[in-house]
Amino acid sequence: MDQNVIKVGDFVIVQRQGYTKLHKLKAHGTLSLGSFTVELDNIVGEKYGATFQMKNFPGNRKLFTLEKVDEMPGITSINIEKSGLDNRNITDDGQSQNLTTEDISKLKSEELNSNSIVEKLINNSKTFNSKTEYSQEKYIKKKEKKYFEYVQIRRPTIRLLATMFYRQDPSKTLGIRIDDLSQILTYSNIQSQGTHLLYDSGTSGLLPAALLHQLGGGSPAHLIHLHPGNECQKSALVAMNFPPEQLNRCINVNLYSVLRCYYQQKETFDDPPASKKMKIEEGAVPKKPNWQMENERACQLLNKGVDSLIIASKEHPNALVSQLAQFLTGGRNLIVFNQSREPLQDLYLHLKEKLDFIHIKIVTNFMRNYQVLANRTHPEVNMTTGGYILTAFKLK
Amino acid sequence: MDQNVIKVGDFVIVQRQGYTKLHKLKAHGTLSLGSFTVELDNIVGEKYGATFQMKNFPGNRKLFTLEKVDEMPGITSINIEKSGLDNRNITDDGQSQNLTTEDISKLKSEELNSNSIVEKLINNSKTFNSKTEYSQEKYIKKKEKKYFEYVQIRRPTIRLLATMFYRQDPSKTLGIRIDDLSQILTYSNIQSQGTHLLYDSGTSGLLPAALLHQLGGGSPAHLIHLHPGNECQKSALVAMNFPPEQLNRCINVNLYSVLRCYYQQKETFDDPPASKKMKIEEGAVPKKPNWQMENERACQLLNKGVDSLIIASKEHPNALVSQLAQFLTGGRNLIVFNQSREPLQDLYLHLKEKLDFIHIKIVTNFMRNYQVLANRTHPEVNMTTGGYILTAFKLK
Amino acid sequence: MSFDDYKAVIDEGDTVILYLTISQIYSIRAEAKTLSKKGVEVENVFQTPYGALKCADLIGKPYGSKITLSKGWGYVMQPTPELWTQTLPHRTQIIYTPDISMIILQLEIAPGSIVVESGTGSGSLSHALIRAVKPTGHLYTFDFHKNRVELVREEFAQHGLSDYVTVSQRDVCSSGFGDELENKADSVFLDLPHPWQAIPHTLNVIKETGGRICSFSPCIEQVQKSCEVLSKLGFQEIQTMEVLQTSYSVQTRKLPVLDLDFLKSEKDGTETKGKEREVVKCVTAVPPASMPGHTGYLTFASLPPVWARSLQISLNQAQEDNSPDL
Amino acid sequence: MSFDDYKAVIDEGDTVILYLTISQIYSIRAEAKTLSKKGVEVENVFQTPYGALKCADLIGKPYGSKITLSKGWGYVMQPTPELWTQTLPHRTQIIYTPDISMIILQLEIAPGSIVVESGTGSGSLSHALIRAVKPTGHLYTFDFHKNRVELVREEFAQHGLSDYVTVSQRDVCSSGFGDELENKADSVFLDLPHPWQAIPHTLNVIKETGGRICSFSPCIEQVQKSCEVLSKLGFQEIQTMEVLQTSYSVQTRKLPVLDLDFLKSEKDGTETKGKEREVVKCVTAVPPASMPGHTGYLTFASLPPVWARSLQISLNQAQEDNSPDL
Repeated sequence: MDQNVIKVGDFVIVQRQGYTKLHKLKAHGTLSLGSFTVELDNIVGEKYGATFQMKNFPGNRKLFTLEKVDEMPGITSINIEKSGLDNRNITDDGQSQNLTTEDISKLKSEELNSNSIVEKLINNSKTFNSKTEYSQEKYIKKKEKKYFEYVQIRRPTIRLLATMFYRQDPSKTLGIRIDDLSQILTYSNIQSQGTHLLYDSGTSGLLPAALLHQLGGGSPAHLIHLHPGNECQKSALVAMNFPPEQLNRCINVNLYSVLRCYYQQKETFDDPPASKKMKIEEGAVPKKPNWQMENERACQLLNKGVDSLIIASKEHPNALVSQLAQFLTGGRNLIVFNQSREPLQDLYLHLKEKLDFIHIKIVTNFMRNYQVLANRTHPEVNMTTGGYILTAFKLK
Repeated sequence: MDQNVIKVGDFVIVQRQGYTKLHKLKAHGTLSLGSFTVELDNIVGEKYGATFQMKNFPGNRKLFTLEKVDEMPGITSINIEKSGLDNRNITDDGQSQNLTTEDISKLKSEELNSNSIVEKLINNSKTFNSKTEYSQEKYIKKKEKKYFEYVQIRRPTIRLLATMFYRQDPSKTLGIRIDDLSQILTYSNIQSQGTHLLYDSGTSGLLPAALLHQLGGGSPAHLIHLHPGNECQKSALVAMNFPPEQLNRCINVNLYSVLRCYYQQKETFDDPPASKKMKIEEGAVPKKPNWQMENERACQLLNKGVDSLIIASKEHPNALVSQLAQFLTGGRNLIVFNQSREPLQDLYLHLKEKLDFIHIKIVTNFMRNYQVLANRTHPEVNMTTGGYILTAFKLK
Repeated sequence: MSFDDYKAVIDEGDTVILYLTISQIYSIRAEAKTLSKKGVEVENVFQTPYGALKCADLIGKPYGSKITLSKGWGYVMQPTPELWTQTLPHRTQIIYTPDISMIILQLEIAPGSIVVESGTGSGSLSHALIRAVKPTGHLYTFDFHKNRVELVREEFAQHGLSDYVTVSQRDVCSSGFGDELENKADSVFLDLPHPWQAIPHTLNVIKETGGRICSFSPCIEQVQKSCEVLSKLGFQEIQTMEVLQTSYSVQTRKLPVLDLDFLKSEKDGTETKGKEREVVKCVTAVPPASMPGHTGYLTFASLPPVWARSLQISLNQAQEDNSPDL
Repeated sequence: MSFDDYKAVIDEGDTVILYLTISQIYSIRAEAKTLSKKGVEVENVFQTPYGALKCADLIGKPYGSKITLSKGWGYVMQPTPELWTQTLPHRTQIIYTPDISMIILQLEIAPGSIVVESGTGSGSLSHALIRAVKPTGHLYTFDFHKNRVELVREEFAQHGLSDYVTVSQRDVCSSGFGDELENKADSVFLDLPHPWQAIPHTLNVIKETGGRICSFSPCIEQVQKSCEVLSKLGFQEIQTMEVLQTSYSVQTRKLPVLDLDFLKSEKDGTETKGKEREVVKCVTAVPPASMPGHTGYLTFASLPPVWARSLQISLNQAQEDNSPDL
C-alpha cells in the first residue's frame, strides 16, 4: 500500500500557517483547530503534503470540511489608511469591536476568507485607526492567523514532533529543545547496531522515538527504554507510525521492576537467548505476564552490556548514573540531559571523583532563527533557552 | 594649553593595528612595541589622532623612531601562487624558515615595510607552498601584523581602556567586559550629582575611572572608592588624565580603615563640614595623616547616605552587602558584579529573605562583534563570555 | 519634575514609578486632577490589579516607601531612564537598556558632552542621554514626525529636563542637522530606516577635534550600507555589535533522589514507587521561557580629528583594495 | 576499519583515538609500519607530550583501556564521527558537531536514507552522515578538488566505510549531480561558496515524494541569495538558524568571606587584613575564555512531493507580493 496516501489509523500532523497539531485519523472523525471544528473525511485517500481549504459545511454553521486545493487565488494585502501616534489612549476594554461574536461566526460561515474577514474586522473596530502602525501590523497578522483558511496534512517526523512539542510546552519534553535532541543523538553514537539504554522520566516519548528512528527498520539494534511509572509516555513513539518490527525493538520497562528482575535472576541471563528458553517453558508453566517477559528480554540484553546510556530525568542524575553505569560497556558514552546546569555540575564532580569516566563535558547551546527577506534580514526577535548535556566516556 | 596636543606627562594609547598599549609619556622615553623598541620624542607636540611610521634609527639597529605621516603609500596585496591540500604533513619544527633571526632583523632595519618583509619571509619558507590556502592567509595576516610599520597615538578613554584591559587579560578587571561596565553605569543611575559608593577589589581602576567620568568635571558629586588593600589599584584612574578637581572627588579609602573610623567617630559626623572643623583644629593639634583625613571625608559623606552602592569583589558579596547597605539611601539602587553566577544567586536569596530590597534581578549578556564587508558579512568567529550583574532597589 | 537629581520625597507633578511586582511596573503622575479622554478635568485615579490609587495621595510620600492599596500594596520609586524605558508610552519600537548602556559608553558621553540624536522616537534613549550630559552638556534630538516631537517635548518639560535638551522636527536625511550645530557635536546617534543617507551630514556636525557615531539598525542590510558609507567617508574603528541580555530569577528546586540500591536485596515485589521520596535542594537561576533574540545591530565608528581625516580615507580605501574576493 | 559497529578490541589497521587530556586528543593508526615523508617504510611511532607510543603495541588492547607512556599515560577510544571531527587532518574549514547534529536531525536522516553531499571537504560531516544511513542507505558525496576526493576516498576505505559511500569529483554548480541520482535522494546537503548555483540542480535529485535540503554558509549574503532561490523554486519551510555551543568545565572556587562586624566593637587599629581568611566554597561551571562566535548559518527547506510543488510556488510568490516594504 502506498505510504504516501493518507489512511484511517495514521497519525497525521495538521498544519495551519505556523501552527501544527498531531492527530490520529479515525473514520468520520473531527478535529478542533483554533476556533473551528473540522471534519477530516475528505483527506482520507489523498496524499501527504496536499493542501486543503476549510469550507463551511452545508447546513451546519459550526462544522467545517476540507476541500483539496490545487491552486491558490491571488492574495491581496490589506491597506492601512491611518495610524495613531502612541499606545497611550488604547485600552483594551473588550468594547472596541462593533461586530458581535455572532456576527463574526456568521462571517466565518458565509465564506471563510481570512483577508475579507480581517478587512471587515478593521472596518468595524473603534480603535484600529488610533493604534500605531506597529500595533496595526501586529493586529492584522494575529487576525489573519485566526481566520486563515488553508491547512496542510503532513506525515509526522522527529523534526516536526520535537518542534511541535517544544512550542506547545517545553515541559512536555523535560525542556529538550531540537538542538539538545540532535546532540543527544550524536554524542550517544547511536546507529543501526548495538543495544542502547535510556532512562526517560517524561519526554512524551520523544527521546525513545528519536533513538528508535536512528536504529532504523530491520536492524539488529535494540533500545531499552526505562521509565519510572506504570506506563511509559509514548505519544511520539506511536505518532511515528513505526512498523511493528521496529517498534518491537524498543523495550519499554519500569526502572524498579527491571532492576529487581535483573538482581533476582542474574544467573539465568547467561543462558541461551530468552526466546528459545521461553518456548520450552511455555508448555510447562502458565504463560508469564507481558511485563515480565519484557523485563526478562531487557535483562538478557543488559547482561551483555549496552553501547550507550542516555538519561533525561526529573530526578537527580547521580543515583541513576551510579546504578545504571554498570550496564554500560567500557569504551562507550554516557549522555545526561537536564534543563538546569546544577544537577549536572553535581554529576560532573561525582564522576571526576570515581575515576571510571573521562572526557567529561557539560555543553549548552545558543540557538537562533533568522528572518531572511530582501532588505529585512535579521535574527528573529524571540528566542528560547535550551538545556544542558553532560557527556562522558566510560573506561574499560 | 591645547589639550589636543601630545605633552610629556600625558598618558597616551599607542595603537598599532588592533593592538593598543597604554604608556606614560616621559621626555626621551622609549616604548617596546612587539619586537620593536621605539623612541617617542617625535610625537611630543604633535596632535592626538596623528599617524606615525616606525623608521630605523640611524646608527642603532635595535632602535626605531616615529615619523609623522600625512599620506599612505599604495598598499599592494600579496599573491598566493600555490597551496597545499591539508595540514597533514606540516610540522612546525622551527626549521621551515631559511632566513635567520639575524637576517630578519637586518630586513627590519633596512626599511620597515611589512609588505616587503612578508614577501621575503614567504619566499624563504620551505613549507609555505604546502600549507592550505586557509593557513596561508592566516600566516600572512599574522606576519603582516608583526611587521606593520604604522602607529597611531590616541588619548585614553574609558572605552579604549575597558577594551584594552579585557583583551590583555580579563582578570585585570575581575572579568568586567565592556557591556558589563556599560550596564553597571546605567543601573547605578550615576550622574553629575550625589554621592556614590564603590567597593572594588581589583579592576585596575577601571570601575572608579568609569564612575568618575560619569560624575563629570566641576560637579558637586562624589565617589567613595573602597578597596581591600593598602593602596587601591589606579591604572585607569590615572590614565584618564582627569583634572585634579575631578580626581579629588574620588575618595580612595581602605574598607576596614574607613569602617573603623565610621564606627568610632560616628557622633562627630553630624557636625558642620569637615573642612571648616579641620581648619580650626589645624593650629591646635598636629596635622592628621592623609589617609585619616580621607577616611573622615568619606565618613562625612557616608553619614548622609549614598545614591548608589556598587560592588565588584573577589570576596563573597553577602557580607559586603550586609555591611555597606546601611549607607545606601532608600529608593536607590544596589549593583553587584561577579564573574560567576553562583555568588549572586546566594545574594539574591539573601536579599529576598531580608525584605528591604525589591526588584531584584540577575542579568548577563551575549555580546558579539560582526565583520561587515561586501559579500563577506558574518559574526566574528571568536566570542568572549561576560559576567553577571545583580541589581536591586532599596526600600525606605 | 522628578528626573533631575536624586529626590527624597514625592512633589506634586512628579512622575512616579509604581512597582507592584517585577513584571507590573507603571509610571503615574502625582497630580490630583487629570484630563479625561473628553478633555474634562477629573480626579486622577490609577487602577491597579490590587485596587485603585488616588494619585494625590502620593504627594509628600518618600520615594522607596510602601503604598497600601485596597487589595494589596505597591512601592513608589523615583523614575530613572531605565524605569522610564520600561513604562513609557510606545509611539515606536524603542531602544532598551542593554543597547542604551552600550551606546553611551561607546559614544564616550559624559557631563558636558554635546550629543545629536535622530530620530527621537518615544524618547527612551533620550532620557538616558540627558542624564549623562547634564548639567553642562546638551542633547539635540530630531524627529521627522511633528506629533512625536510635540509629545516628547512636553514629556521633557514634565520631567524637568527642558534645560538640557532641544527637540526639533526635521528630516535629517534630506536636510541635515542645521547650521547651528556645525562642528558642535561630540557624538551622533542615528536610529533611522536609511541611516546611510544621514551619515554624510554628520561630517558637518561633529567637532573638528573628532567624535563618535552610532547607528542602530534592526536589519543587516542597513548595517551593510551604513558601514560602506562610513568607510568611504573616512570614519575609523568601524565596529558592528549585538548585545542580548538575559534576565534570571533564582529558584530553589527540589529534585527527587531515587533509592535503587534496595532492589539488590529486597525480594518481594511491592510497590515500585515506594522509595523515591527523598529530595535534594538545588538553587538554580531560571531564564525566561522566551527572551529577546534580537533588538538591533549597533554600528560604532570614530571620525578622526580634521588633521587626520584625509589620511584615514586613503587607509580605508587601501584596505578595501587589499581584501581578497570570496 | 574501526568506524563500523561497536568494537571491543583494537585490530591491526584500526584508526584509534588517543586521549591524553580533554584538549589533547589524537587519531593514530594501529599499524606496525608507516611510510616516512620520503616514502620509506619505517616503524610507526607516535610522539606524545608524555612520551613515544609504538602503534603496534595497541593491537589487541581493549578500547577504553589505559595505555602507559614513558612519562605518563593515555586512553584508547574507538573513533566516533565526533572524535574524528576533533582529530581529522584539516584540508578545509570543517563542520563541527553542533552543526552536524542539527543537520542530521533536520534532514531527517536515518538508516536507509539516500543522502547527497557537496562539497566533501575534509569529510567531517560525511562520517556522521554515513553512521546515520548505514547499512541500508547510502551517501553520495561530491567535491570539486580531485586530490580531496582521493584522500577522503582512501580514508573511508581505511575506516571500513566504503560500502556506504560513493565519492566523486564534480563541480555540481555547473554540472549538477548526474543522471544516476535522478529522483533518488531523501536529502541534500550543500557547503559551497555559491550554493544558489547548485540549488536548482537539487530539484532533479530529490525524490518525487519530496525531501529536505540544507545549505551551510558562513556569510549572510550567501544565505540571502540561497533563500531567494529556494523560495522561487517552490521549497517550503525555509528556515535559517545558527547553533553555538558552549562547553563548560566545573570548578570549585573558594571565595573569601569578609568579617566586618568586628570593626563595630574593636577599638584598636591593628592590621586591617587580619580577619578575612574565612572562605566559602562555590561550585561553578566555567566557560572557556574564548568560544566560537560563529561557524555558519544553516538554511533548511523542504521540497514538497511532486503533487504539491506547483501550488507551493504560487503560495511563495503570493507571500512575497504581500510583504510590506521597509
